[in-house]
Amino acid sequence: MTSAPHASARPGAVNHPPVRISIQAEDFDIASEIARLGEGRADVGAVVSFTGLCRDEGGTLEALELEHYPGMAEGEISRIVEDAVARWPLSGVTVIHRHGRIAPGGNIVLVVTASAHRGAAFAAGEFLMDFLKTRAPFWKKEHRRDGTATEWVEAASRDDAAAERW
Amino acid sequence: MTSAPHASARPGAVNHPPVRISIQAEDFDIASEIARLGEGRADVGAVVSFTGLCRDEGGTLEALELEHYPGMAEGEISRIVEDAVARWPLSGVTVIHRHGRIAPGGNIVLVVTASAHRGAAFAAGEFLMDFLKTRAPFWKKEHRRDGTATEWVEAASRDDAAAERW
Amino acid sequence: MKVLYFAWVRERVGTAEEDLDLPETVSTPAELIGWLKTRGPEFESAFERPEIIRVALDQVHVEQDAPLGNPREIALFPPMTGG
Amino acid sequence: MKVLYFAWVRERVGTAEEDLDLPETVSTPAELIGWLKTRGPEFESAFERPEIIRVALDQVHVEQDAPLGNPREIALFPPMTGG
Repeated sequence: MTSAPHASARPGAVNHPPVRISIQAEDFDIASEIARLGEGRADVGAVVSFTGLCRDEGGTLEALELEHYPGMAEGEISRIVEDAVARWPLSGVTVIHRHGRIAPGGNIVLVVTASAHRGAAFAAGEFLMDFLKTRAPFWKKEHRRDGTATEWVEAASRDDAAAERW
Repeated sequence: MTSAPHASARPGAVNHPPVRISIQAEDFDIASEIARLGEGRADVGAVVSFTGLCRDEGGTLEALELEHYPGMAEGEISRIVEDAVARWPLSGVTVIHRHGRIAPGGNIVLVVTASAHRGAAFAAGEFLMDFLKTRAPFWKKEHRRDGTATEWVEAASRDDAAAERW
Repeated sequence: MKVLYFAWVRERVGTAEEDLDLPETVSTPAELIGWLKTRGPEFESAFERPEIIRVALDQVHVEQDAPLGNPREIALFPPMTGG
Repeated sequence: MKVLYFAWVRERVGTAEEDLDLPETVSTPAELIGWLKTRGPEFESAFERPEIIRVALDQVHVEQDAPLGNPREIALFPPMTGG
């Protein structure tokens, strides 16, 4: 299941950077997502990408299963992106979050931020990730290789602390 | 001209992450550089990439010309990477810096950092960029579209300030 | 009112979604959780630590003591672990 | 000793590299810059603001008051603008 990507610019907003948000089961292509933000825009000086991957937890993990709240996931990520756009001079933002079953080494989430200046691109990327972790309605369940009972991942207090920095 | 890439792991160092440093005239492929750090390593949870692009400076720039100090460029970047490896638990670092003539919109520099944790990958990426700016022996010269005299880019005091944060 | 459950809250409750007529006395998410717990052992289990439950009204996060109002849907779920 | 110049220092000096016999009195990079300035107007121009010149001995950054020692090469250049 793929949500329709949001429109690439907010209608009526002057100088609002293009924003692309997608919640999808399929994998994403990091290169084309980075290229999209640079494309035809020679005023972009810095592009930062963050890719979150499924770790194998010391070889014990068979797969992660990501549940999400359709509709709210897109809405909440949009709100987080708008906060970032209000705080930093960005020339583009892309957020892609996968759901469903993901094997170790597979992509989970991609955040790409573009700006004329590197400080803004780095800060906005880290801000987006901190708030995706604590506010976007996704839940991870671990399937173990040894077939023991699956377990829901517990929220990390360090993630709350990371979000509280901003 | 392409410098030979450094060896991908430091001989004799236990648990030293793979490091790839390249000073080259040719363009680089961001996707394959990111994939290289994730490849066959399911313990990597976070990959951050920074791409520095040539801005067009409001349409006035014909091209940038990057001069560098061969030998020292590789050496100094290696030292900066070692500082980052000592400070953060990284599972891989790649730094590619181009020299020669680069048109607006073209890639100049790529830094990719991988870690089990996103905070380390973000911090190390920003640290590497801050020190590349102030310590790697590269100099940019601007060629203007209107054919007026070329000018060397002046070092920005905000870059020194950024490096002094660490 | 449409009530949605996610992740282990959904698993313990045994359903993803139900339509409920709430008693007049329920005016906040906290009160809703308290009332749900009286509906059987599966709800008792899902909400055994009510303070950690997150709430969204019409797909927007709210605190448990926010006025419930008259939303189209209310969702109850564990702390999020995406990203 | 091999002396290298880069960027606008190179352009003003008019050469990228030269082999020089330094006088005994030159024992730091700052003294080297001072001595180079006596070698003609192109050096006078390249080093008109000596305090901003960066120095590397055998490809490692050093301060201008560091001991010169006996390096294979010494490089003089403007503040860096890469990245």
